Amino acid sequence: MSHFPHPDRFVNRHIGPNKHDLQEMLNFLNVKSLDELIYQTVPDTIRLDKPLNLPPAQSEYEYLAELKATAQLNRLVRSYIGMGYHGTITPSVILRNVFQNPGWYTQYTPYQAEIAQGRLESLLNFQTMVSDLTGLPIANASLLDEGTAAAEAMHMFFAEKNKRAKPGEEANEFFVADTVLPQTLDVLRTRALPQNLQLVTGDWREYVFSEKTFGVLLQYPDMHGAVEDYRAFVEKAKAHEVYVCVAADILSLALLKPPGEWGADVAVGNTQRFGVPMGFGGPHAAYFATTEDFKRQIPGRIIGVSVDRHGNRALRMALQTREQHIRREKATSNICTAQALLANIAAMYAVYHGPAGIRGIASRAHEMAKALAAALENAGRKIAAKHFFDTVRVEMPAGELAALRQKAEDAGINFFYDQTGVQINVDETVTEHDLAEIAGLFGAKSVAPVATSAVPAPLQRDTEYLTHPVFNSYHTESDMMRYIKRLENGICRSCTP
Amino acid sequence: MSHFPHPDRFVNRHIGPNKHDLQEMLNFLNVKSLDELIYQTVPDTIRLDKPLNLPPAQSEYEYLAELKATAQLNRLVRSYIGMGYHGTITPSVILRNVFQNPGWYTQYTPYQAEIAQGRLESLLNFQTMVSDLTGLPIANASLLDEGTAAAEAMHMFFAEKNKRAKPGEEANEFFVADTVLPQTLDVLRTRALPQNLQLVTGDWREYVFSEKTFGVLLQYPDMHGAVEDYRAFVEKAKAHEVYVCVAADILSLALLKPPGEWGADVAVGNTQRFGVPMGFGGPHAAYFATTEDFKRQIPGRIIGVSVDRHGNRALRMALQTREQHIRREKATSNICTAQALLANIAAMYAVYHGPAGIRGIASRAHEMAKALAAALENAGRKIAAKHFFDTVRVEMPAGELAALRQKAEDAGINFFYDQTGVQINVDETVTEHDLAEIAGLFGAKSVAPVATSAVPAPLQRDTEYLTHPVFNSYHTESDMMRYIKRLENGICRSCTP
Amino acid sequence: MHSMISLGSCTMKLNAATQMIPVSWESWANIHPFAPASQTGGYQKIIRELEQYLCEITGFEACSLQPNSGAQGEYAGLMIIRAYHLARNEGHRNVSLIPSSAHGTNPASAVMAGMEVVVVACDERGNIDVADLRAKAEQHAQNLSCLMVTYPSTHGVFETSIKEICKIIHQYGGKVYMDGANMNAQVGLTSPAIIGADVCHLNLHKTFAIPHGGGGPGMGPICCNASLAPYLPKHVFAETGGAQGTNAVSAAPWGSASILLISYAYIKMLGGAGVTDATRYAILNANYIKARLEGAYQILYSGENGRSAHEMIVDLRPFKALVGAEDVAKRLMDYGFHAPTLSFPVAGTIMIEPTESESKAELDRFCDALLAIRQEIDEIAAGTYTHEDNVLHNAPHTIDVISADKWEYPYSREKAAFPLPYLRQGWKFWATVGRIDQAYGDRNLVCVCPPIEEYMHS
Amino acid sequence: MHSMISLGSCTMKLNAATQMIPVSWESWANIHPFAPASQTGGYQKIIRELEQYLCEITGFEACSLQPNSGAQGEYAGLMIIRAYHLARNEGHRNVSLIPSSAHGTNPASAVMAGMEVVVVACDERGNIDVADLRAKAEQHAQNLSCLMVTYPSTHGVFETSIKEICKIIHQYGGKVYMDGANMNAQVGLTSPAIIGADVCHLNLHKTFAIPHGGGGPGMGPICCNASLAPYLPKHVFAETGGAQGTNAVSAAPWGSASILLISYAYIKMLGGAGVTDATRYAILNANYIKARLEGAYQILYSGENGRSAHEMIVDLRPFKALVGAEDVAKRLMDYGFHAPTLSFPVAGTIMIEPTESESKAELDRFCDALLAIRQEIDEIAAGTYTHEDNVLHNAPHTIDVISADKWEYPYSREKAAFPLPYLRQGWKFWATVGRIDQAYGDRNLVCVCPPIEEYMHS
Ligand SMILES: Cc1ncc(COP(=O)(O)O)c(C=O)c1O
Ligand SMILES: Cc1ncc(COP(=O)(O)O)c(C=O)c1O
Repeated sequence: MSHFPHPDRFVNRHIGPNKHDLQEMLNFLNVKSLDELIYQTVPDTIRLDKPLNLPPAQSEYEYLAELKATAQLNRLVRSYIGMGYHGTITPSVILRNVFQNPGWYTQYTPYQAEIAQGRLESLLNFQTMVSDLTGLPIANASLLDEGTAAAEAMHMFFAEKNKRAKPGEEANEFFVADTVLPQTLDVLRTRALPQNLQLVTGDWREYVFSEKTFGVLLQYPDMHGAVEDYRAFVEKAKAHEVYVCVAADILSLALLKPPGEWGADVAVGNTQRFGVPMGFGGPHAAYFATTEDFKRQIPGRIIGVSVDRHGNRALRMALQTREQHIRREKATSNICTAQALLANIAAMYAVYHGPAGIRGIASRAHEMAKALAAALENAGRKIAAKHFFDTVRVEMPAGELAALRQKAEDAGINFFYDQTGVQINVDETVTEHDLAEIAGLFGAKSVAPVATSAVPAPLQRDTEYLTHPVFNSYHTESDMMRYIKRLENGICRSCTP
Repeated sequence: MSHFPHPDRFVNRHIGPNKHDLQEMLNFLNVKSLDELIYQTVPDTIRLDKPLNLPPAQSEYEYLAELKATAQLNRLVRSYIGMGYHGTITPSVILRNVFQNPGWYTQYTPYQAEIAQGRLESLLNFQTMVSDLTGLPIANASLLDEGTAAAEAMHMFFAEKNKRAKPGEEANEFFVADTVLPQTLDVLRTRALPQNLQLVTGDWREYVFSEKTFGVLLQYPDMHGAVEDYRAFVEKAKAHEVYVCVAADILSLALLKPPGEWGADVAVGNTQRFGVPMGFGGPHAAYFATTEDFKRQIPGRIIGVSVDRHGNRALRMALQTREQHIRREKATSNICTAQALLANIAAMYAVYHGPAGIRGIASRAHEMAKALAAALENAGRKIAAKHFFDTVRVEMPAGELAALRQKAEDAGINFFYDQTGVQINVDETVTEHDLAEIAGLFGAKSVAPVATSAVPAPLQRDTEYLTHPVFNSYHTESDMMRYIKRLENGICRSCTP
Repeated sequence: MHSMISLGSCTMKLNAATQMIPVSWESWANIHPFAPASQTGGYQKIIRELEQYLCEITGFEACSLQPNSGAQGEYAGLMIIRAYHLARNEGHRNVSLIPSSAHGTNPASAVMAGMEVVVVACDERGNIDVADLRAKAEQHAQNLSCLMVTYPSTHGVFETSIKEICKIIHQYGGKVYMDGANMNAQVGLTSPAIIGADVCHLNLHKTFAIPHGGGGPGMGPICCNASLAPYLPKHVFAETGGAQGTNAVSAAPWGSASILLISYAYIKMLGGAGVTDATRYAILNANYIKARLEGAYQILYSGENGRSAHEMIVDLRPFKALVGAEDVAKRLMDYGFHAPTLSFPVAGTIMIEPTESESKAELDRFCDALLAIRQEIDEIAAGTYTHEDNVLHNAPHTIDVISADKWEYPYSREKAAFPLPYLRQGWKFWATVGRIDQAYGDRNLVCVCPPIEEYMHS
Repeated sequence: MHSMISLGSCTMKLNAATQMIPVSWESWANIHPFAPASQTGGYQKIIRELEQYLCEITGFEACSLQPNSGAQGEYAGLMIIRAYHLARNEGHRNVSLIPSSAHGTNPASAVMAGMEVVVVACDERGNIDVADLRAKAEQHAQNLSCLMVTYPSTHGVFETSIKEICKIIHQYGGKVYMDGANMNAQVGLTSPAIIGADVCHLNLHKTFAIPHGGGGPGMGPICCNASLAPYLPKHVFAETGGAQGTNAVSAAPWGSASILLISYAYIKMLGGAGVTDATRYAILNANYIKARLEGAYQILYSGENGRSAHEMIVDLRPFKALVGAEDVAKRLMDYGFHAPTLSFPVAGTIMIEPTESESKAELDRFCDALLAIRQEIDEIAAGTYTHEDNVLHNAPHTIDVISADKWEYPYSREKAAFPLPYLRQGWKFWATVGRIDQAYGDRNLVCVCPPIEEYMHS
């Protein structure tokens, strides 16, 4: 394959010094060859004695051509799986100017705040967005995923609860509702093990708080899409001095009474559906919000507001020394790299849509889910939950499920299945045409709007969010693009518009 | 389709004022409604009395989804058609940071030079690149396409030749070799008509210069890929005081003796194959280069070097008044909008590859074409030309041609066909695998390198090009990206690196 | 793109990312213009539909997507008028009437199309002098080929006499060519067909969202009525154009086909009501600016009810003794704005076209800047600063000037660089060189990168 | 990205556009992590191949792509060591030896994995004190779980004793966890397996070209030898991990799968020779900077032949009485550079890692800046400027400062903003705020956008 090599080789684009540079540098270093320098540098006892066995280098053009073929091996279907990951529309202005812009994606952690005010402002927007939607006053600048965010909450609770406990006498039981996302539970199992935390899972309605209980985790809406009223449960937890973490779907909080308003100490979740593609698992930004009490225990990075030497407001990563010199023996969290770029995209999504837009997107999902549920019910299907946000669960016998699954997958449609039912998540990308197609699979006919809400009155949100001007100023593409560019150029006036 | 409208409507992204703005503005204008303002503005005699009959608005998401389906109606095949349009590789760093970057594409014509130095530098690079490759000292900042560029040359020649001619006594014959690209000839026919220019086409070897001849147009390499030695012909033209325009393939000039070195007064051509996708016809930047004699007659925009009030070197559009106040009755050209963005991409391609890279790309095409020609010849095919650059023409009877065409198109391969032959253009994107596939279609076996050049010695280029530091400094992606960004930010130090 | 670019006659509206993105999809980008039609179904569909939309918008019958710029569109349009007359054995009709306010490309295109240009006067309100038009049309009745007219006029006015004007031309056997540069004031409210034109070009890079690319690409398709449709340009390698079509005006059959996607997206995503709203808001925005500037500046020309169309001319000639229009343009850079169109169509003026894509906040910032500049002019008038040494004359102020250790100006650095508070909120940009000497550059024309040695001395 | 970001330990190498572009292709972007395997053949192929490449590069047997960051990789690695000991009924082994120079995440991860951290000293040359290591290993022999070691060390040195170190650990029944943050000095020249480690993480966002995104995303896959492979983490919804694998460490089976494409492209486009060259040039660039700075600055620690690995620590403590390391970092902004890593792993120093992607011209500009700063320090030493009022102490100098009418500093504006000529050639950037008060912010922790009223007063 090398009779006619293209002169453009990636290695020459990637590596800075050219031949001429190399010679000058070697002269300066007083060595004859790069090999000589390497021999002086890498101890001979550990030198690799054969070349790496990797495929031959491809040109950029060849690589892209081959990858195109590989991409064909993925089958793009309509996904209604949900379970923490949702179809979403990345606004093109954000896609092009943030996600695909090296001015946003190459940057390092903003340790040098004086030249990173723009990106810091965007992360502050993320924190404000999370805080508003969860109803909790403090939020961090992202964590790695919902599962690990829940684990961070568990450990933070454990440490706080047992601050003054003697070794061996700690309260070490953590209750996880059996309606928490399975992948979250999986991560919690791993993370509970080393510290000997006892994970108890089960029906939250039946959980009996003990002396040993230090915390609980609930999913809202739960993994089956049901919107449960946890308020009495949380009160009971409070009474037992047990901390409560709620894993909440960020979009649902536009319609649902947020965890912060019914006593949660921590809310965690994924912000993926705020404009970040699913990407077969990531990257996406998880959020972590909490109360003033945990202000200084919050894991991960936090952007804070300070002043510069001229007395002007200026943003920075707060509590930085905590990260760079994580207190070694006492550490509860090891988070450094998190999901800044994705947090920025999610924040930009909120800036772009604003409170009315976010509410509109959430309402539409809810309306469509209700309509679908009604249509399926009319067709004789058993809908699992009366109260839901955007996910409809249909109880079905295993045999029927298998047939449905076959039919659906043939039609290029993914649902979520378990032993006893199937779940359909209605996200922002779903169209009326999609709904009809889904209904058809279940033998249902027309899908029509339903007037009443499927959220019970006491759980309907009645507080505002995203009221800060930054979420209410850049709703045209021109304004949005310019805002993104100003931030890219390092400009921030402490988040005044 | 509107039970569940998505709240995000493009019209609200496109239009600046929101409802609140609107009200304030109407108040300020002292009108009750936007309709009232429109009634005050648009005379009632001309008002459209019914709404436009256009399809209903789609959301951005719906539009992209539908366009994806429409795109499937185009069939992507391997194209070896050539004829002025070629496969090319747009370097990803240029694609992402220029072609897909609003910082480059939204800008207007750089009339306000003080804030456009970066883009002006890039256009100056384009001019230098064209000048270097064509061997002519002056180049403009692009024209619309090769066909109209040739027409501009024709008119410029006509005006110059007949500067002092009495009306009715002008020399008005323009000779166009019958090996000029058909679409160029087509445009020339249109453009010759109104001024009563006589187009004569035929074999350039047989053309007899007359009193009336004011100019000629040659194609280099010609439309069949042949590299002809026009030197004697051009000398004859000179002797008859006839101006010569050469339409030249920009890439070929990396290997061929450039028109400027054998007497051309103007060279024109397409720079598409310097990294600009074919796009079913455009946009691409045509070039126009000429001698000092035509410096002030050159059509289109020219970037020039001047000084600012502090005495620093600064770039600007030269001879601007000429454009803004095109001398009405005497105008020979009406060019305003040209192809700046594409000229910038082509210039960046040259900056990125540098002289060695450009030569390498040209050589590779030449080597592959030679190898292919040899393979086909070995298989008993009749190769039309002994001397060629990157295009192989095979003479074949019409019947065989039809069969070949069928077979090729079934295999997803496009060649150029006419009554008596088929042409295969080898561009930058062609791989060894492609060559083998082509050879196979002709019943030829292996394709192997051929030592001797298919360019005759006297037409081989022996002069340097792209020697300016700007073409020799940014060959790594980091350096290139930063250069692009510096220019985007308006920075130029008069093209010193 | 960092702030409004209010170039009159240029329509710098939003170029939405969604419109731009598909242009780089390989299924659009990598298609050869002469590929067999069987392989280009996607393009054929887009082209067919876009032609239809543009016909609906102009009120015409047929469309050619071949011309690559507005000026090419003019040329193409005139060529089909020429063909029309020829076909009727009136090939002698070669006089093109052009109002004195026309863009330079109009007469240039007319000359290229072999026409004789006869200039029609404008009256003191900036409108075409109908009497002069009638006189010239009558005078050249035998040879009248066409009128070229921009509508709304390059003065930013919907001339009420337009229908009469077109009638006069038709009466004398001429055709009306409408320059569509100002189409952004028409879409959905009126149309070239309604006003009485026979053919027009559309600058897709103005009205239909194709970005300007720093001076291209553009697209200047033409639409025409049934009388001219047979003459639309053909192409050697493709099925396109009218039955008796002229030869091609561009190398490729559908011009710069790939960027048609942008205009196509624009229309598909706005729909009929949306493109009409775009026009309505473009007019709103222009009149808002006009209202805000009135008092401080004189606005040249307006419609019968005192409204401008989608753009307006701000007269700076009253300040001639103090500053030139160029000074204002350069000073706007210090305020973080690209200057409006300078000295077109009237020398000594700036022409402002905000487009519908700008929000009120942005319009206000811009007006604030122009009003502040008016005060700076007053300071010169008041003698606070001399004619030769003031913020306008010395604009733009570069970083080098502002950060120099020696400050030699009678005003403060702050006044020079940050005259309004918003500039400290992310809107400041810097000219990288000072005011450029235009004459020097034209006298010493250097248009390739000078050899490196030259820089040693600079 | 406008200039070199020489962050030691962070490997800010080129993120090539070709590597980035496919991440937004819908066929990669729009796949649900729990989609049936039959629909994800493309991802499966990439994952399989990338795992293989990373194994080849590390010399290990198996790989898990689950961890989403380096720190997560550490945790995952320690958890499989934990599982290994457990499986051998040695669950009591819970002591993790960690050199004093380790990154903070190392002990934090160890604690999270339920281990007791025992710190091992470094000698005066910055290397692990082998005697201390042996003593600690022996002392904790019963409970020794592992050593966590960064190689080359966080001091930027290829410690020659590394094999011996690993042998000692193995001898006492421990495993060696290698922190792969500095892998860019190893690829193709040596490997974690060769030095004697049992498991390591790789920061794909360092060595393998994933951009840092302003603090994420990242990917921290782990590779390990056959002894540990059975314990690699599993996932509830996918086939992955070892036969006796632990529960998941991330929510998704292959972490942030879509950005694996970036590292995959990096390896595919460089090939074996290319990735090795990357390492060689990374070492060249570092040593070139070192050589240029020597004389002006003391470089802390180096290898036996006086060479550093791919990064080096510049000691600023000798100037402590005059300026702090932070002053140098902030002053570099005035010179158009992002500061190197500050005070890690040694307080009062900066750590420079140029990577292979920087050309000599860029390295020279950077060295010029640091050498110029050294002269500025000397001016303080010489008493030309006071300790409280000098270019370093007042850095960074904002546009507001530079353009202020009042200039209150003992040096010139030019010296403050344009200390070297290259800054006038497009390399200048501006800090938008002055030096930030860290203590104030931590005392008054506000971490949501303050309500708008607050800004009224500021
Ligand atoms: C009124 C008018 N006509 C014609 C043109 C020429 O259009 P183009 O630049 O697309 O050739 C312009 C350009 O600004 C214009 O303003
Ligand atoms: C030596 C070392 N180990 C571990 C880490 C943590 O990696 P990450 O930020 O990916 O979690 C870092 C980060 O800089 C590091 O330098």
